[in-house]
Amino acid sequence: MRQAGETGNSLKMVFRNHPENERIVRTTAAVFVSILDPTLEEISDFKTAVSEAVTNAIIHAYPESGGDIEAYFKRENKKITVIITDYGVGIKDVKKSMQPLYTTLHTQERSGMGFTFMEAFSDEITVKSEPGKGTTVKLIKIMGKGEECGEDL
Amino acid sequence: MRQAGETGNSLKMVFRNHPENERIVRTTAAVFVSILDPTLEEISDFKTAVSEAVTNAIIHAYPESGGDIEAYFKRENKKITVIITDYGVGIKDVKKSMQPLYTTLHTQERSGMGFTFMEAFSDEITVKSEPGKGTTVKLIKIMGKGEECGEDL
Amino acid sequence: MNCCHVKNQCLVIRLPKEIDHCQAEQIRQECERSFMNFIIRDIIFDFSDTSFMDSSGIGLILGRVRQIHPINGKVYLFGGNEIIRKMLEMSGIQNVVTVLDTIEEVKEVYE
Amino acid sequence: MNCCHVKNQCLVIRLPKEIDHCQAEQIRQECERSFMNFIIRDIIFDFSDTSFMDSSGIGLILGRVRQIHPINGKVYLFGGNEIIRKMLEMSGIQNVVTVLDTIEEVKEVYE
Ligand SMILES: Nc1ncnc2c1ncn2[C@@H]1O[C@H](COP(=O)(O)OP(=O)(O)O)[C@@H](O)[C@H]1O
Ligand SMILES: Nc1ncnc2c1ncn2[C@@H]1O[C@H](COP(=O)(O)OP(=O)(O)O)[C@@H](O)[C@H]1O
Repeated sequence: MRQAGETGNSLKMVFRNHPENERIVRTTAAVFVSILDPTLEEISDFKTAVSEAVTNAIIHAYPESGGDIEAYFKRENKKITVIITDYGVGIKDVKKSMQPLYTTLHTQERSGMGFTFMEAFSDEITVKSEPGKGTTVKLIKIMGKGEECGEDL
Repeated sequence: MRQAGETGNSLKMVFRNHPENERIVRTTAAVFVSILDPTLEEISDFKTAVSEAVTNAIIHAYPESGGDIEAYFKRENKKITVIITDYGVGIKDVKKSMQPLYTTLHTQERSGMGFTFMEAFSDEITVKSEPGKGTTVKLIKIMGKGEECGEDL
Repeated sequence: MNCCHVKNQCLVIRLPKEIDHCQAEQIRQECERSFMNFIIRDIIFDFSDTSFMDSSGIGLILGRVRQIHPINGKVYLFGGNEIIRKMLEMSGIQNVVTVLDTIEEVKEVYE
Repeated sequence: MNCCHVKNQCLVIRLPKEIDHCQAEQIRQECERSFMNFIIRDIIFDFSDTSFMDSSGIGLILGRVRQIHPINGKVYLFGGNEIIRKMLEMSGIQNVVTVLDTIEEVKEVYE
């Protein structure tokens, strides 16, 4: 434990598809990045993107049963990588599913904006999915961009 | 995901022995039990017990190197089980190590009160350790005891 | 939770600190109870206390818009931080609801 | 962090919201800097802002007690919620430090 985790850290979580885990995982995500002293806006954007990915795995991946979901967080300097993996039903047409307002879950009040918000509130998103095998969503978020580039983000 | 996690939930975390993870894991622990609406005192006791177990794994288990630590949380109604596992140096004499003020780490300012506080602030503690193999600390905490029994805890 | 109250046929929903899918579902059920027990024409979503929301909140609002559309009711939004405003905008909700900017405007709706 | 200041040879440590091993180590280093730059006789630990502490906080206090024991200095504690008090008691620290109950008592120490 000699080297403090200043330049990097990583964390993995495994949890069931219970709605209460939405809050647990996004709160952990927020604490995971807190060492970077992010702005309120950065935290808020990051929590939202993570929440969308986790919620999708919880509500879409295992429609009829219980199932495990993995969340992996990695920090390299100011770059945060989040990978949410499920082993559920998968997505047939990823491109279509990522369109705004597109949803397949009409029994619940889904907006179809999940993927759109993930895209808007992170810097990079990659979705890999295979029907019957599961889905992996990878989000990248660079913290402290405003400071470094003098931009107003 | 049909059944909400009202009566039970579980969560596993895997993390490196970085000091910054102390805060991440105990915060996650606190959020994990928040669905039970614990009193401030219960949360506080629980966080302290978890913090001691996690800190020990971070500072004692891998004195010279990096290493992985696992935290497992389970909730069955109001009973919370926490298992912290490392695969580090282990403890030769567990009984001795659990005595108040006993510490082997004299280079850092350890108080030797870690195990004592784990005992005081949880309802049950089991420590299993094998030198060279690692250590497992299991903590059990029953939330909402005050309410149920009408006791003032 | 207890975030719904009805005043002059207007359902005022004081949203909680965090709105995710889990919370949204509970609020929806509470709304259903209000709809059963009262005559409701308009709805105000009050985001004054809300610091976190994800797309589940958008689903909740759209659901209510659809619910009162047939009776010519109106949906109003009040409060909400920057990221919430951004989400509302991105989802096009702003075209089907009316945003209230001041407490006075809110009071006008149900008084 | 910046939690140490020295007044009339008294080191006042305003402890942060959370004290774990990671934080305690930073505070210890800050104390060391104060000891290098000032003549210090007494120490006050002010827990007014602290809502979480684990045994690392006890180690931090014991470390300072040992440090100023040779020069006949005194360690004082002020504030701290119930669980912190309980920890101090359990570790026997109360026998080697003086607990201050009011701000007036605190001021008497360094004035
Ligand atoms: N992890 C997943 N497993 C299976 N299907 C998914 C998953 N994530 C998303 N989907 C599919 O993609 C669609 C669009 O997702 P999204 O944009 O988040 O909107 P919403 O969650 O509101 O339906 C979902 O309705 C669902 O069919
Ligand atoms: N996970 C662990 N791996 C190896 N040794 C441990 C572990 N946890 C505790 N120990 C040993 O037990 C001793 C007492 O632990 P504790 O009561 O928590 O006090 P402290 O952490 O202040 O030393 C430690 O000094 C260490 O030698």
